[in-house]
Amino acid sequence: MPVISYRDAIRQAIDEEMDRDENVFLIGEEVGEYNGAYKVSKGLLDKYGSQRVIDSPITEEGFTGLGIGAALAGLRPIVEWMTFNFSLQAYDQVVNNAAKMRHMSGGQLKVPIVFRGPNGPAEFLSSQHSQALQSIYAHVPGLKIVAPATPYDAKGLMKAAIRDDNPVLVAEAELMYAWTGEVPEEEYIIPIGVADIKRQGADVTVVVHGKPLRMVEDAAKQLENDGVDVEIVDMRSIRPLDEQTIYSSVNKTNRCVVVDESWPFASVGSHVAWLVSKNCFDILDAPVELVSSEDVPLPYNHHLELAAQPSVEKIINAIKKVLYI
Amino acid sequence: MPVISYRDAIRQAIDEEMDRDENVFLIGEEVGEYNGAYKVSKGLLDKYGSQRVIDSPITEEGFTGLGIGAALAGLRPIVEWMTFNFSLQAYDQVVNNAAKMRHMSGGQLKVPIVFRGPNGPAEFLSSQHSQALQSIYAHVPGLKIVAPATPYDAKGLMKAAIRDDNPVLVAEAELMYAWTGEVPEEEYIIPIGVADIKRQGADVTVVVHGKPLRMVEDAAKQLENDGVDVEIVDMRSIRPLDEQTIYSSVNKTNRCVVVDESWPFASVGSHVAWLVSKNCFDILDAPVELVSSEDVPLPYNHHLELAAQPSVEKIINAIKKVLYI
Amino acid sequence: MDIAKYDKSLLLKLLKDMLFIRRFEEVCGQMYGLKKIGGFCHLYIGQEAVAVGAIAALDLQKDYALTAYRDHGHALACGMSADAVMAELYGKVTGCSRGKGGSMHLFDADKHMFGGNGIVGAHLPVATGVAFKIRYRKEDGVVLCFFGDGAIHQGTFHESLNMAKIWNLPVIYICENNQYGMGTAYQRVSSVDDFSIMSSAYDIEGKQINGMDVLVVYDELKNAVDKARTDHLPRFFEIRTYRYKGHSMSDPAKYRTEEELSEYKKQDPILILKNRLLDAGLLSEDEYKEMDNECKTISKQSVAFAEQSEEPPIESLYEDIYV
Amino acid sequence: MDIAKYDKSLLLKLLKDMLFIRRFEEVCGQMYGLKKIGGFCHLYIGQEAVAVGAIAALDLQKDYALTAYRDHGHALACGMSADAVMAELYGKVTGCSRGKGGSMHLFDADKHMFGGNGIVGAHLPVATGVAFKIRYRKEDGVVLCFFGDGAIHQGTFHESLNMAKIWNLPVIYICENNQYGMGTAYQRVSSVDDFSIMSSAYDIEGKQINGMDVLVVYDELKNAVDKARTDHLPRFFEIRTYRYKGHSMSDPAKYRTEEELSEYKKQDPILILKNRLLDAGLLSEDEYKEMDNECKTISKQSVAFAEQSEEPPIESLYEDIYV
Ligand SMILES: Cc1ncc(C[n+]2csc(CCOP(=O)(O)OP(=O)(O)O)c2C)c(N)n1
Ligand SMILES: Cc1ncc(C[n+]2csc(CCOP(=O)(O)OP(=O)(O)O)c2C)c(N)n1
Ligand SMILES: [Mg+2]
Ligand SMILES: [Mg+2]
Repeated sequence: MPVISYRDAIRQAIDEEMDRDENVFLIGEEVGEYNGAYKVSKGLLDKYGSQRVIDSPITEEGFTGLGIGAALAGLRPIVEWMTFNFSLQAYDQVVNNAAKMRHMSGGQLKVPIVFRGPNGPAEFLSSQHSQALQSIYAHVPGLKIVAPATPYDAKGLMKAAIRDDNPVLVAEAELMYAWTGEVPEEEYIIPIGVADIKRQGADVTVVVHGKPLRMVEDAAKQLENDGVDVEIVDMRSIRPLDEQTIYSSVNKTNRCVVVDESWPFASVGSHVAWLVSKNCFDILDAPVELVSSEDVPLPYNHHLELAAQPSVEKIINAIKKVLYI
Repeated sequence: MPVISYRDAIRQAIDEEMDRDENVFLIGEEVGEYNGAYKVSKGLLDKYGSQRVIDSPITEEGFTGLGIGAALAGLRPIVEWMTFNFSLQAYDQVVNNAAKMRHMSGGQLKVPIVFRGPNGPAEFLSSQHSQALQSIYAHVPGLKIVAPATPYDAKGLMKAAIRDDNPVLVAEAELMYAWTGEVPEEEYIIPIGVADIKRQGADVTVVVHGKPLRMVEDAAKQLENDGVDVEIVDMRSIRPLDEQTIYSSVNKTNRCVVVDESWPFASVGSHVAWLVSKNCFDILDAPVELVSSEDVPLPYNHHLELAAQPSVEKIINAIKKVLYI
Repeated sequence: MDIAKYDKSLLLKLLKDMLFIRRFEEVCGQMYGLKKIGGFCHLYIGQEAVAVGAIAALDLQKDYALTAYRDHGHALACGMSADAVMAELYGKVTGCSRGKGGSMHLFDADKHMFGGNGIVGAHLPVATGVAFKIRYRKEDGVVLCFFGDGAIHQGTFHESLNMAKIWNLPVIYICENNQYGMGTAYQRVSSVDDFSIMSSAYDIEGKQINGMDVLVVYDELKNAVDKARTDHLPRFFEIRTYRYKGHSMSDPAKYRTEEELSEYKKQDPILILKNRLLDAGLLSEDEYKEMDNECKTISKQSVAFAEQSEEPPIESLYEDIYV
Repeated sequence: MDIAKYDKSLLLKLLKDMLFIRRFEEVCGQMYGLKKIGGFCHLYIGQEAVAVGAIAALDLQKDYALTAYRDHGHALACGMSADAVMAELYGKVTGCSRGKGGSMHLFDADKHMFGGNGIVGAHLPVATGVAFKIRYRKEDGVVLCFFGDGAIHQGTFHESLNMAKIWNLPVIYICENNQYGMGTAYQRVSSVDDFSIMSSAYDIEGKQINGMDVLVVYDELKNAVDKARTDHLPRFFEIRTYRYKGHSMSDPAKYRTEEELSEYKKQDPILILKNRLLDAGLLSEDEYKEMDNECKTISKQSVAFAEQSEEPPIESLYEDIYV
């Protein structure tokens, strides 16, 4: 199977869907002539022209809302946010329009739109540019949100997102774009709402989504030496959430650690930790632990920013804690 | 002690603080000549003049940001959002500026500002106008957020919020404005971050904040007949959260129900439910239950909107569930 | 105003549409008073000429209309039925939005009425996006985007007009200046008195017109819509109008004088057109009465329809969210 | 340009401030290349006349400056030390923002430099609020709010100018049109070529000026600031300028031609002023060399300072968040 980057996997998905359906178009800052701030859309302007790959002014609220209108009217926009940080300016459009138009119209309208871009911290960017914002979107019914962590998942979920008739957010990450992995040449779609066991294990379940997956995999490898057999559940989709796969795993391992790079309070991570606490109450051998970012704005200084985020060490410690070792 | 409305309690707090400190001013839509969309600011324009009670154009992002700038420069703005629903247009200003200015400046600046207004559903307003949005603000370090549920708490916390040197959100509610309660004539301040036991009880702890407190009180009263003795912990402050008071109560009762009128996913409610699950793991006799709104946009139809929200019945059922009765 | 150039049928339609909105909303107000309807209910009475005149210029097979929460008039002018609208105000399952949306969220996808939006200014980019679809598909439709004098200060106005201009989108932005945003006289919150100059910042044609005269509105919009069909360019109108009632049902409207209100009532859009038709012999008092009775009857019938309709079933709580 | 009317000391200060920014940023670029500095680093090289000329018109005891993420020039022009800025770029605890903010977030509360903001357009309302405080306290200060050609399409521009006008706030909005927002030539995303007309929508004076000539910038801003001190009114400038480097360190700037770049380099703001001073006999080549060496030395010393400074302690993670 070809090994490609996460960046290329996303581009392939967009490319194939634009090829398949001429209602699909891409809009955002620098997506066209500049080939994308992170080069995700490289070559798409050349291939599809400026009618379908549209460089936008810096007006997040405006072009996000424009995408919603185009979707209501029958197109299938892919809106690129240069990063999720900037989407806060468009938050009203996403929450009050994209998530609610179908509802408020009694099911007459639908909003087939994808909002995508890098989410979460990169490096040396300080607090305005380093936010993992999935929780504020996952909170809102009417939206779907996925956070693929491998090229394979990225391509399959991106295609599913584009074909979905609902607003779907795809949370990527700057630091993941260069990650590589196997991606088949044949077409495939990963259904939204299905978790994936990234590693089978017997002793403890780690539930994770997005970028921290690699850290969890590293932690699992290191713990092999201690004879600890970690099962990794990659949520992949945050909303809808595949609760069953998580519970099945915890029913097997009786222990659970949730890893989420966002802030802890009212987060996806603490929500999943509560779901497991409640629904596996009788079989849990230890409290569910959460490894999140520290509850602070992310500083610029590199040591501090690393210290603030989940790490292999923190994950190992949490796993050991639930194993009482 | 005088019995006054929640609305009047808030107005008194603002009035007294404006009187005490001329740096305090009020800005928002209709706060002046109209005396407030919900009449919270009634009479303040007459008393303090249009320099300090300022009617704003409908530009939430703009006047919220203006407040932040004024706070950085030394004033103490009170920004009224006509409702929290409209604050989504200002979300970037709150998250990227108010919550981060102190941090990004290495502690040089401070942002003594209050954002306040009604939060959560009222009646017959459909989904854009009926959102309980505390979770998306509570998620963000750098902010504080309180949700007083009685006139006494409203006044004491509002005064604390105005005197606080950090950005503080005060989540009120349309339907609470007419609620009445005792408020002393002497000045008092309620420190932010201190929960309050609204009812002592031995059998089960119900943790709540804001408007659903009344339902919880009703539920507790009804359950007296069943011989169930409910302890009610009113969080009052969401961030910072008085975890200790919650844990002490649960350590006594061994059972916990959390009530939160926001959507369940990644919410204040599910966060608190996880905290209790984890930190009271050894002594919990039942899984922590969460009574939230249903995971849907709130419909206009009154039966549906009531069915979607927490109710006395749902709270009673959850309490019975954790008591296995 | 020479009305000879208009088809009689058009003139009668404009009159009837306005009258119908007026009568329908009077009934809305009554039912609100009887607590049959709750929540926010923003009446359009006084402003009828704007929606009616502008939407009459559309071909709703290919054109679209979007507006804010004061949307009863636009919904009816788009041809939505009194029954569907009244049932929606009642929150019944037979309402246009199945009782999910209410007064502020009237929709009819087939009639290209895309709402009804409760967030001031939030539908401007959305309307711009609908126009984007028209250009993308190389159609010749046009979008009308109505909003208030209060909404014009929102950043979305600025962002939308710029996008519409740089991408040549056939959207006509219509600021219905009814003089007040809730209790705020527009002059108190605006840098300029004449909004029509605001579009020059985007090199978009702007024009101020009298919204109490339905024929002025119709002529101007017809002309603009026809042009936009072929040149695909955005346009901007400030239409001066006035609302007779409070901002919503709970507003006693103390911020304005009785004189101001009665001044405007003298130039009532229905009265003006009616008198013109009477003068021109195109209408008799009896015919008007009949028309009026018909409007009243349909409005009343819509109440009966709404009252007899079912509440949406509780299960529907989980419907209409995802496809 | 007759330079006789200026104080020699002012002319030399303007020259030195520009030269200093240039040399300092050249060192920033080198250190970035050596991976001593990471993340986004947006150099101001080419645009020095704007910050230097405008900020020279201020009295930073009572006036304020706010800008976006391309803020090294403004920070230095406000009198912040090279050490504090370089240490911040290094993320050291001795940096102006204690290593928390980095390149995009330079602050000096005492010098009234209120950032440094990474979100395009987000500081416009904030700057407007600082001006609000000035009016509230009846002071005679003025706020300069710098932003890019890319930022002008943000709704915050529209909302801010309207508020500044209706409340008479002494804030001068300065659009530094360096022709590109990242890789986007401003004409591609703007309805108008001449931004200065955009303020007319708010009845605010607008003017386009040449930002490659520091004396033009100084004269215009001095005049505007002086007027704003007494009339307390907002103003708007589009200042035409050019950045020589890429948008950030990772941008090869392929979207423009070598010719365009070298055309601008011919009107280099430092060169222009230097030659004027040489011509007028106010400066000798030797004196210039000396000035240049001093700028280089201080810049280099700032590197040493930054390198020798401590990393912030891990505990400081929890500091500087709440008071
Ligand atoms: C973003 C936002 N802010 C505030 C409100 C509350 N609100 C509803 S209507 C209104 C006044 C709008 O006035 P205008 O645009 O002139 O429309 P009109 O009511 O006159 O039709 C306000 C402030 C809202 N719905 N949305
Ligand atoms: C709201 C927002 N959107 C996007 C970005 C990413 N971004 C950073 S700089 C920039 C270009 C800004 O151009 P301009 O305003 O002309 O300033 P210049 O870089 O030329 O100084 C963009 C799109 C951002 N920081 N904030
Ligand atoms: Mg109005
Ligand atoms: Mg630029």
